[in-house]
Amino acid sequence: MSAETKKVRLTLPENEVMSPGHLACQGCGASMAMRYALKALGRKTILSVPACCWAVIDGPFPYSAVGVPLQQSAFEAAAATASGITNALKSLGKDDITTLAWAGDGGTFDIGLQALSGAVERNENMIYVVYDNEAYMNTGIQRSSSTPHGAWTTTTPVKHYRKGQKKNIMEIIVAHHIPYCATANIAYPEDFIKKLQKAKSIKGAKFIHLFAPCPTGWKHGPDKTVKIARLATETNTFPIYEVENGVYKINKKIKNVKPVAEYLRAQGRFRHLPEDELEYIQSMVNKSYKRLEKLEAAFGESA
Amino acid sequence: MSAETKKVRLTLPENEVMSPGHLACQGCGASMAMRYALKALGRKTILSVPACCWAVIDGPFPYSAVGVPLQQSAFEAAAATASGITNALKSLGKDDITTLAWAGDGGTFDIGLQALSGAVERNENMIYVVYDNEAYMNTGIQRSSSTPHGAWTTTTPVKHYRKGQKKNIMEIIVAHHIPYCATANIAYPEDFIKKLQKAKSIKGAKFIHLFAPCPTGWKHGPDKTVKIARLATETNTFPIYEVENGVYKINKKIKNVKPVAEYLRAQGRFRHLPEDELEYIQSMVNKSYKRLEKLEAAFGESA
Amino acid sequence: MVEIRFHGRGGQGAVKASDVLAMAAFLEGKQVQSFPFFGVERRGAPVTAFTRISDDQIRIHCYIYDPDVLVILDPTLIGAVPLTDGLQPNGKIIINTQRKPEEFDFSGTENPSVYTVDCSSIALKHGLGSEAAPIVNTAILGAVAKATGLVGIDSIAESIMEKIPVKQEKNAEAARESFAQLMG
Amino acid sequence: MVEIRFHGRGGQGAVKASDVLAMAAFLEGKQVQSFPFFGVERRGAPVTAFTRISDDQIRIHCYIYDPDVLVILDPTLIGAVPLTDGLQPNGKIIINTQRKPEEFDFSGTENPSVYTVDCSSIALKHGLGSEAAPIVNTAILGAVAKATGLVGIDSIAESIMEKIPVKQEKNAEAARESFAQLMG
Amino acid sequence: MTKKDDQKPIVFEGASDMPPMSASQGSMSVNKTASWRSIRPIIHEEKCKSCMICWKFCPEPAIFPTSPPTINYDYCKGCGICIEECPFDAITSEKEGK
Amino acid sequence: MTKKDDQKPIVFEGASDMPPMSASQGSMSVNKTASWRSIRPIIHEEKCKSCMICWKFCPEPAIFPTSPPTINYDYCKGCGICIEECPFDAITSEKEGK
Amino acid sequence: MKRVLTGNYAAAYGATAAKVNVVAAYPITPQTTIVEILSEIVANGELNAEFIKVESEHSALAACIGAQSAGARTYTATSSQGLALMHELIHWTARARLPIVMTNVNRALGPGWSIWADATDSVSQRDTGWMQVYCENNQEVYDTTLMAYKISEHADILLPTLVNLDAFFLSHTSQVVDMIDQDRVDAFLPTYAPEYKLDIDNPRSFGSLTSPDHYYEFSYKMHKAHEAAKQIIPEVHAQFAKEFGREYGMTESYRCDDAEYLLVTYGTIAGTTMDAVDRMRDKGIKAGALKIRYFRPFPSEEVRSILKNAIKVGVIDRMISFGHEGAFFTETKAAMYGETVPLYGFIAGLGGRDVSIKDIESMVDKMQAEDPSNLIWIGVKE
Amino acid sequence: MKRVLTGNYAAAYGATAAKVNVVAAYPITPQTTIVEILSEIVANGELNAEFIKVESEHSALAACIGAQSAGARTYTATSSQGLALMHELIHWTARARLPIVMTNVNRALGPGWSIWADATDSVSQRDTGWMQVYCENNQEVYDTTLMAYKISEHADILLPTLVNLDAFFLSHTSQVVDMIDQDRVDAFLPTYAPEYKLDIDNPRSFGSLTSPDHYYEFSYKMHKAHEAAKQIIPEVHAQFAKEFGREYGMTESYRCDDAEYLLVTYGTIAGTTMDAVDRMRDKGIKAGALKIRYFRPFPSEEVRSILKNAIKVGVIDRMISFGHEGAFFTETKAAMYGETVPLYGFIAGLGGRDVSIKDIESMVDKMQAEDPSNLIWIGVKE
Ligand SMILES: Cc1ncc(C[n+]2csc(CCOP(=O)(O)OP(=O)(O)O)c2C)c(N)n1
Ligand SMILES: Cc1ncc(C[n+]2csc(CCOP(=O)(O)OP(=O)(O)O)c2C)c(N)n1
Ligand code: SF4
Ligand code: SF4
Ligand code: SF4
Ligand code: SF4
Repeated sequence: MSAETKKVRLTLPENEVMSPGHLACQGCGASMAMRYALKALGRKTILSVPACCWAVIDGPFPYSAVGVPLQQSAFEAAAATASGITNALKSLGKDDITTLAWAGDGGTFDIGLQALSGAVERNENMIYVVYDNEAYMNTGIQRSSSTPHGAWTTTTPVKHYRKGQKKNIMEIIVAHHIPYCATANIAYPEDFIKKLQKAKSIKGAKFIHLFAPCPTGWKHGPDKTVKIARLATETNTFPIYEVENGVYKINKKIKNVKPVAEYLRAQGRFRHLPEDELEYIQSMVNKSYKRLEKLEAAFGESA
Repeated sequence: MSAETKKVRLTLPENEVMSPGHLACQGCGASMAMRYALKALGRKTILSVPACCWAVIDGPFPYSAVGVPLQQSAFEAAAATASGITNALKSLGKDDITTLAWAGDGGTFDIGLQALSGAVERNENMIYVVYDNEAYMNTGIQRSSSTPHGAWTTTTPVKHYRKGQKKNIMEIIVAHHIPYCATANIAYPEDFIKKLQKAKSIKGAKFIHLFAPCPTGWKHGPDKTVKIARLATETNTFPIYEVENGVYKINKKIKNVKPVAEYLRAQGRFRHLPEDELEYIQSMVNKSYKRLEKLEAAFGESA
Repeated sequence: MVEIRFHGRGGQGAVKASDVLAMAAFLEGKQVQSFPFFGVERRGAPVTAFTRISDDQIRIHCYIYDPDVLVILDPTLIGAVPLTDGLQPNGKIIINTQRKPEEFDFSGTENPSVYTVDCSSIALKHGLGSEAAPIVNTAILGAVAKATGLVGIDSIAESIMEKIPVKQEKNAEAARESFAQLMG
Repeated sequence: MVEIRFHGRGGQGAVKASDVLAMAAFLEGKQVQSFPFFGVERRGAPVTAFTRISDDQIRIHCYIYDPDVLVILDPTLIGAVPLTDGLQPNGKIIINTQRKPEEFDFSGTENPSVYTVDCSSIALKHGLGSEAAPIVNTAILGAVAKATGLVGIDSIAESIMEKIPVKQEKNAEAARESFAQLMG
Repeated sequence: MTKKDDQKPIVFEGASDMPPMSASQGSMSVNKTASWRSIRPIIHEEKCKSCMICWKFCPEPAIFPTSPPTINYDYCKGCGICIEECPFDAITSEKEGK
Repeated sequence: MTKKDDQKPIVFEGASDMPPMSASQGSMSVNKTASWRSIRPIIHEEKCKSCMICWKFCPEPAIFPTSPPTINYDYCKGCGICIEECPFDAITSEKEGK
Repeated sequence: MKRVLTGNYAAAYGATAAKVNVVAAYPITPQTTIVEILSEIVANGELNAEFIKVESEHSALAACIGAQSAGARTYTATSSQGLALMHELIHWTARARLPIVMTNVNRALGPGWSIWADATDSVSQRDTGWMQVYCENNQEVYDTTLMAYKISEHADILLPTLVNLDAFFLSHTSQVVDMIDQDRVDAFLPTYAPEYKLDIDNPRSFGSLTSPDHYYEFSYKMHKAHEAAKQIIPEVHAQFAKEFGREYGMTESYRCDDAEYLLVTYGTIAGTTMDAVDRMRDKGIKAGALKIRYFRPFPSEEVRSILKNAIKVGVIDRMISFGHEGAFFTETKAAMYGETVPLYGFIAGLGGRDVSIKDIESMVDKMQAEDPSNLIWIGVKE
Repeated sequence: MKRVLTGNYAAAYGATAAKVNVVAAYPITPQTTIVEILSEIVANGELNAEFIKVESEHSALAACIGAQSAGARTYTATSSQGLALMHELIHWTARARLPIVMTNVNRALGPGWSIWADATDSVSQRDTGWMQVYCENNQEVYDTTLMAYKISEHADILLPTLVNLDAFFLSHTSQVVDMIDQDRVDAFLPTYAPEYKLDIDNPRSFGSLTSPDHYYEFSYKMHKAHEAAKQIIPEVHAQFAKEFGREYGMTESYRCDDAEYLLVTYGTIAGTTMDAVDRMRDKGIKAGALKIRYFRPFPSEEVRSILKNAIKVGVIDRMISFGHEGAFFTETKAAMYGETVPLYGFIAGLGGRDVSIKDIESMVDKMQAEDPSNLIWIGVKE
């Protein structure tokens, strides 16, 4: 860094708690995600991370890429491990530390769902972030229940591509009636950080569903990560909203909604889809966005 | 049975697939439940039953009380075991047999939730019935996440009675967007049976949340089981509704809704509650019923 | 070491009786052990429970096969289950019944002493249980204390105060009454 | 049994090369074994892979410590990693480089035969990979066939047709060209 | 010879005549639950309207759907639901004599 | 001496100087990921408006928030996100010479 | 203070005396009363701990792992299916070197469902790296629970301990238990203050990807910790005996010195065996009993030195490793390799089948009459 | 037809040849390619099966249990953490007497995370009642998978089989595999037609509450089934050899007859050991190798008869039962009880540490120089 360069106004906190040198692939959405999360929450944070890409990204023994304590957990146990951490902190009288469970979609939608459901039902004082890259990436791109309709993965080969909508984890967790649930997208880090900071200020269980593309698994250029992430929201495929004490609020209402095809065609994993499938996916996106609007109408601030 | 007695018109199917001699307590709601279920589904049914009272009610080796094949499963594995059964039937070309997973609230809301979530996400062709007696009864009345606010159990002693609403399993499963979800109540067997028959006619995953009081655990007379069950619905504590392909329908709209206190005061497990708690519970019941009405308004047939 | 076996029916409180007796002996400085026959208890079905009392540490951990004392809470069990199996020669049998000791025939056992007491009536008199289901488990312990001399009636009463959650006084009185009434 | 060790960088396809060579030998009726060094592969990091070829069943299942043949896909590795460790006396070293065999100094190894071939150029010529990252793993196998005589170039070509999913012809041609060009 | 049918108690000699796994084939109807009962429901024909609500709700089931209904006292556990639910007070409770 | 700070590679003699469990204390910044790069992003000062969007989105992070931003080529993996996201086309891509 | 307690209550009071910070447990017969009484104890404020009422045993142990890593002393209890469900995390706990103490009520595994005593559940965890103790009576349950914390937390050990008690035969059996005054417990077992924990001031990542270069040595260190435990356990036993007057060993011999027929066993059967030994001695048979308390680390040297002079030795297992033989028998044979004493393997009491004094006498009968055999099933109906 | 396949593909093609009806599996490194290729095989219609893409390994085995009970032949595959997560159901499968076949890729357990070879995962299942085989090469993986169905489904056995292969050393290593024509497979392995299954025409309840009166005898029957397996396995091996020309045993001896230094081991290390034996023989050392294929049922008699004439025997374990020693070593010692051959226990290759010919030679060096020892860690950095 040359001395003469001058500082500028930034839209994100400047502190970097995550260090470079980590093992994420080029253009990894999940690595951006952790950078933002630690900016938002700072060093008084303890991480609980199950098996997932991040279990590797953090680095091999004896190194780590996050400047905070991190507990690796069994694949299915992120939320339960975090429950233990947060209760220990409570029992030991340490009330200024944030417990952050950080898991992939596989560890959240599938094998870790029960521990998560139990933890939020007990309203454990923690933030749970699922970084959603829509498949098991750490083991080489196998289908998860977050894999969207139409996608190729190694266990849903082109001839048998994934049929059916991805599990709606937000609705599932919202159904637990916890203090705070939100979606976020690495393309909008300011929003993500604001939500984390809000979550930090609330006692009890907080859940954030974060959209984080994976260039390797989605088969797009590593430079396109942010662009594709943004397209997911601009096409209403992944709407940005929050549910605070049961009150719905769509945080980003897209004015000129783009066709889903634009999002799909940018990725190799959807390459094999015929036109009528694209139409079908468009209709499903419309339908579920409508559903969300209805929920906001029924349970929004003005309802 | 004396020869001169004559047959009468019955509101339930006459066939009895469940035999007497089973090991349920006097006045057990869950035993009534199975009787109805097998009336509805008949002998071409295979049961998957995890650890729960029914694992014992069926009887010790070498006896059984149900006239259909039954597979006991590990506590957490009812839905996964049933997935195996239904796929085996498919693979072996047996398409006229119903797979019925039958579990308690503990085995459904808690330890079996993940297997259930996975099975319905895969849209396995089965009916899953949770008979909800709001605690772990088989092991002697410990709290489950279905235990309602205010209730005593052996792990929520009177001094630390259960705080917080019971997990809303219906909303959670509805969030999986499966073909058919419904609530039912042993006090209304005709409705329960109709729903099972409807479920049987639908391909894919079907879920029924059945209210089934437990005199031993709820501390009421065994003769009061049906009465208390009925009160749960008459007070809107346990509304009867269904969600078919996302369309909400409240099947029983109570005209003269009774005060919740009437329901609570009939049971020993709520005896310790002070008046203001009763009021709080009433307000929560009102609130969640209102929520349901809004859902019906937003996602009902006429919406 | 003295070994006592209780026989009753599910719901009569045989297991509690074995516990209260053990506690009473403990209060007198004895080593004790009490435990039920481990089954899935069902109302009405025969139930067995056990108490061991000893001056020394009790190491054994199996069921009692050769008891010194039999306590029968429900006379309808006689004949229905092999109650007296293994009873030691000169063993004691204490029965809740209106009948007299002489009316019982325990041939096949070696020289037993039989004691009877109408605990059902005593229990009802003290408001313990209902006509259909009198609660006799505390009452009979008075008789056991008297017949065996293993523990004093005051210890039984004290143990009842510790172990029985409701109607403690009534239960203790019932025990004292059966202590007084014992026939044998 | 002949043991061959491949050295490359993540992304260059050293593992695939070891597989294709094994397959080629199999097509000639040999027993074979091929496997990577088992790590968390990262782009750009050094990668090792192994092939064993034998007339008899191959039982051994450890890494190759004393190879008969070394195949070096990336000349920048020379000096950076201890490539020649364990190379057998009179072993063969095949290098993808524009340089001549004489230009390399493998003192410390006993009498190696060094062969070089410019696979990067060959690959580019056949449209395999980009300037920055030519795909050289198939091209170099022609050279390996020639230098070692372990397998025929036709078997290499046939194996490429089986194992390489895209641009099969081009890859086969590249192999043939390096077979022709090998210096050493 | 399956659990669909009532049958006699099943007694095994030992391992040799047992199935390989815990596979229950007998009917629980061998288990007469009459002994659980401390009250006995009695249907009074004169009051009974044969509405069959008692039959509908008996958890065992221990009521036959005849007109009027018949109680199978081999199995009735005396829960009292039929008594409670009969809309015509046609069933009364008696203490069991035992 | 914790993972908060850059540090030298950690080398153990053997079991005796290792911690009892896999407890990582060093910083991954020992791991220079420059070698992963096949393209090199170059910031052109004249075009740069110091909007800091490149800094914001760099996943490593390998960009310092100076004005104009500075790229840390020890760590830049060459993903190209900064190039793609710069609204002013102020970053171009160069082939890595290696 | 002496009280008459069931084995389950003795366990719960042991954990209470250890002032655990976090409890996470899930009910299962016959462990249930541990969870219930602990709920009461916490509700009453007698123990100042967080009780996490988890949704499964898997989460129970995961929560303990999280809590212990964060510096809390934790406790959990389970049985049978619950223990089995934890298996992945049982391995995890040990490899994470977390000194968690868990009570396991030995119960048979299904199917068919069985709630009765059987040691298959815990013996199946023998390869996980936990220390394992088998208790004979309720006093031992209480004392062992306390000592387990001290031993597990020792800086040279840092390994979890599984304290086992037989279903019903201890869990639901009342016996006199002498409970230690809290101040004396506190002196014996100081506050938990681990060197390695989740600490924002000294942040570490725990459980990172570990290459073959390090994994092997971590395994070696765990092995060394078990070796160290073999030294430290007797020290803690000695300190406990000095403070509180009750003596324990990794094994306990009963009339072994001159014994000709020596029976090796564990859990409640050990108590019954000692009574049987007395009876046989009365009849002139020189019997003796060796109770194995610590199954991990396995006290091979101790076992060998005690058994080697017997004329015949029988090992009674309340489990069987199917396709082989009883596990304690196997390991006893392994410990005795090179000796020539005939060894007999007895299987008894599986699934709650009662093991009586007569059953034990029948074993010595068989040892007198027959050649050594690996598998003699006591009381089986064939 | 001969093909060059990885061990994982060999396993998947073995299951395909067995025409399984239902597959339920969950991905985990290094098993993943089994799941992937089976997805392809099913998608392509080469195998007419339902593939249940479950949400966890626990549900994978639960689904197999359900499917197998309903009369389907089923298959699953896993590794390490996944196997551990199944533990409760591993017990369950065996006690339910369901002849499920599972492939396990032997991988180390975390923490720290390790994806490399280590047999702790499967050896930890030794008390569950499953049969266990350890494979040395890919042909063996394929053949063993096929034979496992035949053996498991035998009416006198009805026990599940775990087929193990070492992470990467087999799972990701390509070798020549001779695949059998489908019609010949079908003749060897007929359609699955179990007597006990979920059947609406003969309804049974499976897994009912089982009192001590019956549980003990069910356990005994399982034990007897393992005994029967020891007879039937060699028969199936013989039939396989007759049909397809490849010979297998429960153990396999290599140059054991006149061997003075005998090394006992399993998995890929066995192959390397045989090459090391040749090398040592060339140097004039009379070495031999005994490969144990079947760990359950454990072929005690066979092991004993082969080893008893050696001068010294070493057992190489790629796992350690912490607080004790290597499991194969323990069980070998137990099998050898009464013999006097000095026995050495070697630990090697944990967490993927490579085991080379030199490592193996170093063991014989140690055996020549030292007294017997239970635990010699090969190549540990202390
Ligand atoms: C019990 C268990 N099963 C399987 C695995 C293997 N495994 C590790 S990470 C992973 C996939 C993780 O997927 P996801 O949670 O979506 O995170 P991502 O890798 O995509 O970041 C799998 C299957 C494991 N570690 N433990
Ligand atoms: C893994 C496991 N944990 C715990 C148990 C013990 N257990 C058996 S049934 C049961 C409670 C069942 O509760 P629920 O599902 O509500 O059914 P209910 O007994 O109320 O009918 C418990 C805790 C078990 N069998 N397996
Ligand atoms: S409920 Fe009453 S009126 Fe109706 S059939 Fe039964 S006894 Fe008769
Ligand atoms: S009392 Fe209960 S069990 Fe008896 S007939 Fe009536 S409803 Fe049935
Ligand atoms: S994004 Fe472009 S304009 Fe903005 S700071 Fe970076 S280089 Fe400059
Ligand atoms: S290319 Fe990628 S890694 Fe390099 S500076 Fe740009 S954003 Fe960062």
